[in-house]
Amino acid sequence: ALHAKETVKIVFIGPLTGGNAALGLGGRNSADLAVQLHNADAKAKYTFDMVKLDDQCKPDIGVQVATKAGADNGIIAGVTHYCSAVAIATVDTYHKFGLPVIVWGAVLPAITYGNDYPEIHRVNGTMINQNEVNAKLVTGLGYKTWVIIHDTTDYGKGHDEYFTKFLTQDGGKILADFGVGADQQDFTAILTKVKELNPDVVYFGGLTPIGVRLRSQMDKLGIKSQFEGTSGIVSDSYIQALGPLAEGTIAFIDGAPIDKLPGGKFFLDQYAAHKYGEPPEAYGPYAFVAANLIMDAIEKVGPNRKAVTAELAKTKDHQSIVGPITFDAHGQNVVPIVTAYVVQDGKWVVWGDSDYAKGKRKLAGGK
Amino acid sequence: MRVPLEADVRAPARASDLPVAALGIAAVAAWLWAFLVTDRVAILGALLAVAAIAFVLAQRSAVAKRYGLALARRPRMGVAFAAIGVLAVAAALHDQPYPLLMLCTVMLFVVACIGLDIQTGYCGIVNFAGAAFFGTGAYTAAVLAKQGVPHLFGIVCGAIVAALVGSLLILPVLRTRGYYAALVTIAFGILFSTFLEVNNALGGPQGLKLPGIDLFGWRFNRDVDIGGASASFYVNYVVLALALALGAYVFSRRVDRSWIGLTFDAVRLDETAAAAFGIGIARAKIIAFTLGNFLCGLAGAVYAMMQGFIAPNNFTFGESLILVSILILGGIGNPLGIVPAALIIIVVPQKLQFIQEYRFLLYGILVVLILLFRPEGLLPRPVRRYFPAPR
Amino acid sequence: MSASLAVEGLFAGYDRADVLMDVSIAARTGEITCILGSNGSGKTTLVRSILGLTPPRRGRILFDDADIGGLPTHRVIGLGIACIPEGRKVFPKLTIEENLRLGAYREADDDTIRERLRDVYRVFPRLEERTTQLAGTMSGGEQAMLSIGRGLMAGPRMLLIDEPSLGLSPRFVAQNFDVIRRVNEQGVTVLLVEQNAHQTLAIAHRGYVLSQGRVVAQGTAAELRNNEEVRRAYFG
Amino acid sequence: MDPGVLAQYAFNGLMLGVIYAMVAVGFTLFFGVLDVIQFAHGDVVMAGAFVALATYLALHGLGVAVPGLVVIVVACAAALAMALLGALIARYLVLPLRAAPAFNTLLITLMLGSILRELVRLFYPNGSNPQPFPRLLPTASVNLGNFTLRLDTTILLVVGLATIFVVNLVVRRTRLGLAIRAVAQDSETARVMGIDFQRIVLVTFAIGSALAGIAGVVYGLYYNEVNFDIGLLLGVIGFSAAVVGGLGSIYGAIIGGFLFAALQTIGSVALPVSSAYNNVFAFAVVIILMTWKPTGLIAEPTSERV
Amino acid sequence: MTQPRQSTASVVAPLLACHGLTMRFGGLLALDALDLSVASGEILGLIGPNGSGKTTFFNVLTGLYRPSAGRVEFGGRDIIGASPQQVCRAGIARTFQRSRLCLPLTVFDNVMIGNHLRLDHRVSFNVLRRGALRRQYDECVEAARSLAATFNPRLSSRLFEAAAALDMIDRRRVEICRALVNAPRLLLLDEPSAGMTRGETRELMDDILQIRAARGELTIVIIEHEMNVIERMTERCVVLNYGEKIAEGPFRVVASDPAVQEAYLGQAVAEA
Ligand SMILES: Nc1ncnc2c1ncn2[C@@H]1O[C@H](COP(=O)(O)OP(=O)(O)OP(=O)(O)O)[C@@H](O)[C@H]1O
Ligand SMILES: Nc1ncnc2c1ncn2[C@@H]1O[C@H](COP(=O)(O)OP(=O)(O)OP(=O)(O)O)[C@@H](O)[C@H]1O
Ligand SMILES: [Mg+2]
Ligand SMILES: [Mg+2]
Repeated sequence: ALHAKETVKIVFIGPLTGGNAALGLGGRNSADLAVQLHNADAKAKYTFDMVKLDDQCKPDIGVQVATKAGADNGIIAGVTHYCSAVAIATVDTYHKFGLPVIVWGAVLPAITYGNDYPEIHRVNGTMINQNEVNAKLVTGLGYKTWVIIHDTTDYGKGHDEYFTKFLTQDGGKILADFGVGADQQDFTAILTKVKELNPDVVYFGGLTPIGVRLRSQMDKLGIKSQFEGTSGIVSDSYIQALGPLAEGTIAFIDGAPIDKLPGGKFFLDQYAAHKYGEPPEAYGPYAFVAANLIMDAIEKVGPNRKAVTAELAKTKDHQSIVGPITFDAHGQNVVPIVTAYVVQDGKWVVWGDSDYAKGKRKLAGGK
Repeated sequence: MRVPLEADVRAPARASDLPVAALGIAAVAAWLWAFLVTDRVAILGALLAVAAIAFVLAQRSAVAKRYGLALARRPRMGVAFAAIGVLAVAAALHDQPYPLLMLCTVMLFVVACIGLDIQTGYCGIVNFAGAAFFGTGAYTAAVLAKQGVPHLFGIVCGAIVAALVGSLLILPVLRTRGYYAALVTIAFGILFSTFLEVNNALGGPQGLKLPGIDLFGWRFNRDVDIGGASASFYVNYVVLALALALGAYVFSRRVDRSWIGLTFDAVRLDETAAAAFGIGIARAKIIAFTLGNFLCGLAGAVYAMMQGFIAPNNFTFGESLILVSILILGGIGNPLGIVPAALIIIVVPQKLQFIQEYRFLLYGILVVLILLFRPEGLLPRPVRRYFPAPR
Repeated sequence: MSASLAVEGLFAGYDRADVLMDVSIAARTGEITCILGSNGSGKTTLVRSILGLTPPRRGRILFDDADIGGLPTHRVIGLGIACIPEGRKVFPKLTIEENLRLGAYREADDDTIRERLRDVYRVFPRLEERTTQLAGTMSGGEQAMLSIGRGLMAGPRMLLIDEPSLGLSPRFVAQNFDVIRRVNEQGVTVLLVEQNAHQTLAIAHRGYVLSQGRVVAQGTAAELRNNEEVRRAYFG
Repeated sequence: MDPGVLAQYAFNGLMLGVIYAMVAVGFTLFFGVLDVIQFAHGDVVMAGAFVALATYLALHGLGVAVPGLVVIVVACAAALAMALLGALIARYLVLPLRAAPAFNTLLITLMLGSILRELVRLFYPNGSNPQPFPRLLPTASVNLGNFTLRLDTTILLVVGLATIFVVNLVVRRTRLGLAIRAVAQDSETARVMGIDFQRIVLVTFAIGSALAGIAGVVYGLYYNEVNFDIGLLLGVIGFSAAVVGGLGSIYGAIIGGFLFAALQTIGSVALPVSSAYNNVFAFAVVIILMTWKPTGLIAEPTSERV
Repeated sequence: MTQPRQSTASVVAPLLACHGLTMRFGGLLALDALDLSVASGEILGLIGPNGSGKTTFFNVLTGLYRPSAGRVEFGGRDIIGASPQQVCRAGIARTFQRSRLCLPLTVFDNVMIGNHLRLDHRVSFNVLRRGALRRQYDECVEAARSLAATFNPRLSSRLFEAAAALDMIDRRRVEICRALVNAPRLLLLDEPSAGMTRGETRELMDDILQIRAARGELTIVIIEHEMNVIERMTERCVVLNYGEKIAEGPFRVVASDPAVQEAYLGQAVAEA
C-alpha cells in the first residue's frame, strides 16, 4: 500500500493476571496474532490497533474495563471475556454503549440467551452441548456409575447442572456430587470418599489447575476410575503437569478439532512463529476467530459500531479454524460440532482417531 | 503533613483563609481531573511525580502549612470546597463515563473504609471482613430491589442488615483482641463468600443482576440533560457517592472529635485503665463495630446498584484485604488519608492496564515503595482537636 | 579487670532538641560515680547515650580509652558494660530465671552462670522463692529486685545503674546500696544515677549534678554533700 | 465406617496437618520475634517449591540422577534460598517498618506476596500454568484393606514432623530461643542485655522461611504439582492455625495446623450437603473456638498486671 | 512539717470496710484474710515490704481482680464482684503504680478519661448536638485547666500537648488529675512519689492536700515507700506483710514496732 491506511481500534478483554491468567494470556496472544496477520495483509483497508485490558476475572473490574472500552468511541468492537461471571456482568454495559462484542471463552448460556442485546455474540459453545455429547459418549462406553466433582464457580456449577441432567437422561447413575473451592489444594478427603464409593467414572467440571490436582491425588490414593473433564482442562498444561498420569483422560470441547480444519495448522504454525511466551490454550483459537470476525466485519462495513453489530448478526456458515460459525438470534454460535478428546501418548487426540476408540487401548475403570 | 500545632489552630480564622483554601482545592481538583482522564504513560508518571513532590513540599513548606491551617480552622469550608471540587471534576468529565465510574468507585470505597477506620483506627477492632459487610449491603439491596422495594429504603436496609449481621460476631469480637480478633473476622469473611458461592438461594456463583437506582422517580441509569448538554448517567452516582462520602467523613470526624472518640481511644490504648474510670468497654466496641459495618453496608448497597451486577467473588477475602490496604496506606485513624490511598489502590492498577500482565507486579512494587518512604501511611493521625477555632 | 569511662563534650537528644549539652564526666576505674539531678535533667539520656541507645550527636565516649560513641548497643555491652535500666524493664512474659539468664546472655559458661544465679538468689531470696513466676506478674518492688539481679548476672567490668531503688521498700533500699558497694568493692566501676542523694553520696566516691542537660556541679562525694545548691535541692 | 477408610482419612489429614503446621510455625516465629504478621509467608512456601523445582530441572539437565542425592540437594537449595529470602524480607521490609503500627507490616508483606506470585507467574517458564513436580521418593505402597500406605507419603510425614521438631528444639533449648522471646517483648532492653537485635531478627526470619522452603518441597513431593497461586490460601490457613493454636507458642502452631486439617477433613467427609461447605464449616468452628478461647488453644499465661 | 490532721470521722461508720479479704494467685497468698477499714475523710497510709499485697489490695478494691474470699463494703454497699466500672461509679478513683497514661493522647484527653462518668456519651448528642457538646467541652477545659494549674501552672498551659511529651513528674501529676477530676469519694494513690526527688515529692503532696482542702471530704489511701510522705500525710497506717496486717496505728507508733522494723524498715528508719 502506498498511502497510509486508517487505523481502527478494537479491544481484547480477558484475565491477564491472577489464577486464570494462563487462559487469558493464551486468548490475548491469539487475538493479537489475528491482528498482526491482518495488518500484514496488504489488501486490507484498515490497520487494526488492539487495546488489551485485564478484567482479573472479577465482575466489578470487568464492568470497569467494559465501561472504559465502551465509552471510548474510537473502539469499534471487542473480543471479550473468558470468565462467565465477568461476561454476564458486563452485557448491560456493552448494550448501553452499543459496543458489539464477541465472547471468546465464557460458557455460561445466559450470556447470550439471558438477554436480547444485539451487541453480544459468542463464538464458543455454551456448556450445554458439550455435556449432552459427553453423557451420550460415556454411557455408550458402558460405564454405569459416576462421581461428579466440580468447582463452585459459575463454570463448575453450570457443568455440574447440565451434565447431571443429560447423564440421568442417558441412564447413568450419580453416586455423589462434590463442590470444591476454586483455590483448594487438598482433595484427599473427598477422594477417599470417592474411593469408597468406587465409581466407574470421576467427572470433573472445572479448570486445569484443579483438574491436575484431582487427577494426581486420585493416583496417590489408588483410585482406578476413569477420569473425564470439561473444556476447562483441554490444555497442554494439563498434560504437561501430569505427565503419564494424563493418559486416558477424556474431555470435550464445543467446536471442531482445530488441527483438522483448514487454517488450523496455519494458526498453530503462525502462533509458534510469533514466539509468544505462553501457549494458546484451549480457547485461544476462539479469540483468534472472534478477532477475525470483527476485523472482517469492519473491513466490510467500516468502523461503525452499529454497522458492525448489524454485520455480525448476518454471520452464517463462516468458515473458521474452529468450524463454521453461525450466529442465532441471540448472537450465539450454533455450534454444530462437539469434539471429544482423549489424552494419548502425551497429546490430546480426537476421540474417534484414538487407539481407545479403536479398541487398541483400554480406558480405566475396567471398561 | 505536619500536625498543626494547637496554638496555630486555635488562632482565629483569617480572612485570607478562604482564597488560600480555594486555591488549594482548585489545584487538587485539577490534578484529580488529569489523573482520571489520562491514558498516557508519560502523563501518568508526571502526575504521580507531581503528587509526590507536592506531598514532600507539603511537609516542609510554609505555604502548605498555611493551607492546612486554613482548612483546619474552617472545617465546614473545607467540606464545602471539597464538594465543589469534586463536582467541578465531574462536570469537566460529564461525557466520559469511565473516569466518572472510577470516581464513584473511589468515593464508595472511601465510605466503606471510613467505616473500617472507626472500628480499627479509633476503637482498635481489626476488621478483615470488610468485604463481607460490604457484600451484605450489596446483596440486601439486590434482594430488596428484586422485591420491588423502594430503592432508598433498600439501600438503608442494606446498611442496617450489615450492622445486624455484624452483631453475630459481637461476642467473639468482644472477647478477642489484636490478631485473635483479626482471625475471627478473617474466618467470617471467608465463610461469608464461600457461603454465597455454594448456596444457590442468592444466585450462587453466577451472582445477581440489579436495576439502577431509582430515587422518587429519578432514574440514575439514564443519561442526564443539563442545559442541552448530555451528561453520562454516572453523574447521578457521583452526586450520590459524593454526598455519602462527605457525610461519612463529617460523621467520622464528629465521632472522633467528641467524647465518643475519646472513649474509643481509651479502649484502644488501655482497656484496664479505661475500665477503672468507668468506661464501658463492651459498649464502646459495639458502637464502633456497628457504626463501621453500617457504613460498609451502605457503601456496598450503592456500589451494587451502580454496578448493576454482583457476584460472590466481588466480596472475598481478597477484597477485604483491599479495604484494609486502603486503610493502612492512608494512615490508620485518619479519614482524610483514605482518599489518596483509595486513589492509589483502586485507580492506579487500572491506570497500569497498558502494561497488561505486568501491572500487578509494578503496582505491588509501588505500594511497597510508598510504605518504605512513609511507614506510618500517607497521612498519619493528627492529635485530636474537638473544635476548630472560634470564629 | 576494672575499667574507666569518660564522656567528653557530649550532645545528645531526641527528635529536635538536644537534651544533653556539652556534658563531660568521668567514671574512674574502680570507683562509684554518681549522677544527681532533678527530673528531666537528662540523666537517663546520658546512660542511653553511653549504651548507644540514643547515639551521641557530638562529643566522645571513651571506655578504657577506646571511643565507643555510636557503637551498636550489643557491642557496647560486649565490652563488659552492663546496665540496670530505668523503670526496671523486666521481660514480662519470661520467668524470673529466664530474665536472670538473659542478664548473662554474653556469658557462655554454664557453671559461671549457675554460680552467679546463686549469688543473686542469696541477695534476693524473694527471687529464689519464685523462679518460675512470670516477671510481669511480680509486684513493682519485686521487679526492681529482678532488674538489679539481672544486672549483676552479667558479671561486668562496669555497671550503669539508673534509679535502682525506685519502688523498693526502705529495707531493700538500704540493702540495695549495700549490694552496689559490695559489687564495687569487687572491682566493678559503677556509674550510679539516683534520686536518693543521701544514701547515694554515702557510698559514692565522686559525683556530678546535672541540671537541664548540663553539668552544674561536680566533685568528690564530700564536696557535693557540702555544696549549697545540692543541699537545697536534695536534702531540704 | 470401614476402619481402612478411616485410617486413610486420618493419614491424609495428618499429612495435610504437617504442611499447615510447618507454615504456622513460621508465623509463630515471626510473631514471636517482632510481633508482626508476615503475610507473604504462604508465597514463600510457593517460592520454595519453585526453587526446588528449578534446582531439580537443573540437576536433571546436568545428568545427576542419584535419587536420594537429588532429593537432598533440592530440599537444601529450597531451604537455603528461602532462608536468604526471609532474611532479606526482614532486613528490607519488616525492620524499616518497626516504628510504624504493626498492621503496616501486614500491608507491605501482603504486597510482597503478590509481587512474589507475579514474579513466578511472569518469569518462570510457563509460570501461569500448574507445573509438574517430580516424584523423587520411592513410591512403594502397602494395601491394608481400604488403606493405602505409601512409602513416599510416610517419608514426607516423618520429615515434616522432624523439621518442626528440630526448629522447636532450637527455639526452646538454645540461647537463641530465649533471645527471640526477649527481643519480641522489649527489643531495647534485649539490646541492653547484649543481644544483637538485628541478627536475631534476621536469623529468626531465616529459620522460619527455611522451614517454609522445606514445606514447599514437601508440598511439591506430596501433590506432585505446584502452582504460582497456592500461597495465599496456604498463608491464610497457616496464619489461622497459628492464631487458633495461640500465637507465640510453637506447640500452639502445631496443634492449630493439625486442627485445621482435621476440620477440613471432617468437613469434607461428614457434611451431608456438599463438601463445598467444608471451609464454611472449618471457619465457623474457628470462630466458635476463638469465642471460647480468646487467646488460642494454648493460651499465653497472663503476664500483664496492674 | 504539717501536723497530721485530726480525724473527726473515726467514730462514724467507716467509708470502706474489708473483712477477711483474701486473694490467691495459684499457690500464692497475696492477701491473707485482711481486715481493714477506712474512715470517711481520713488519709490512710498503706505500707509494707515489696510484694506484701498492697497493690493487689487496690486491684481487688477496684474490681480488676476478684478476691478468693472476703467482703468489701464501700459507703455501706457491698462492692465485691462489682465491675471496675461499677466501682468507679460508686466513687473510687485510683492511680496506678506503673503509669498508665494514654501517651499518644493529649493531657486534656487523659484527664477527660477520668471524667468519663460526667460526660454525655450518647451518639446522638456527640454527633448531632455540636453546640451543646461545645458548651460541655468548654466547661471541661476550664475544669481541667484549673485542676492542672493547682499542680503546676506550666502543666495547664500544656493541656493540648500529647502526654508523651511530658516528663515523668508531670505525667504523674496528670495521672492524679485524672483520678481527681471526677471528684471521687475515695482516692487510691499507688506510690505517687516514686522516682521523684524529695523536693518534688513535697510539692506534689502539698498540691494533693491543697485540693483536698478545697474539695473537702476526700478520703485517701496512699501506698508509699517514702517514709517522709507517710509521716507527713497520714494520720494512720496499716502495715502489710505477706498479705497480712502486721501493725496498724499512727506512723510513729507503727514505726517503732519491732516486727515492722524487721520486715519493712530495716535500719533506714532512723533516717526518716
Ligand atoms: N524518648 C524521648 N523522646 C523525646 N524526649 C524525651 C524522650 N525521653 C526523654 N525525653 C526528654 O528528655 C529530657 C531528659 O530526660 P531524661 O529521661 O534523660 O531525664 P532524667 O534526668 O533521667 O529524669 P528522671 O529523673 O525523670 O529519670 C526530658 O525533658 C524528657 O522529656
Ligand atoms: N497476677 C498475678 N499473678 C501471680 N502473682 C501475682 C499477681 N499479682 C501479684 N502477684 C504476687 O502477689 C504478691 C503481692 O503483689 P503486690 O503487687 O500486691 O505487692 P505490693 O505490696 O504492691 O509490692 P510493691 O511494694 O513491690 O509494689 C507479689 O508477690 C506478687 O508477685
Ligand atoms: Mg531517668
Ligand atoms: Mg505495689
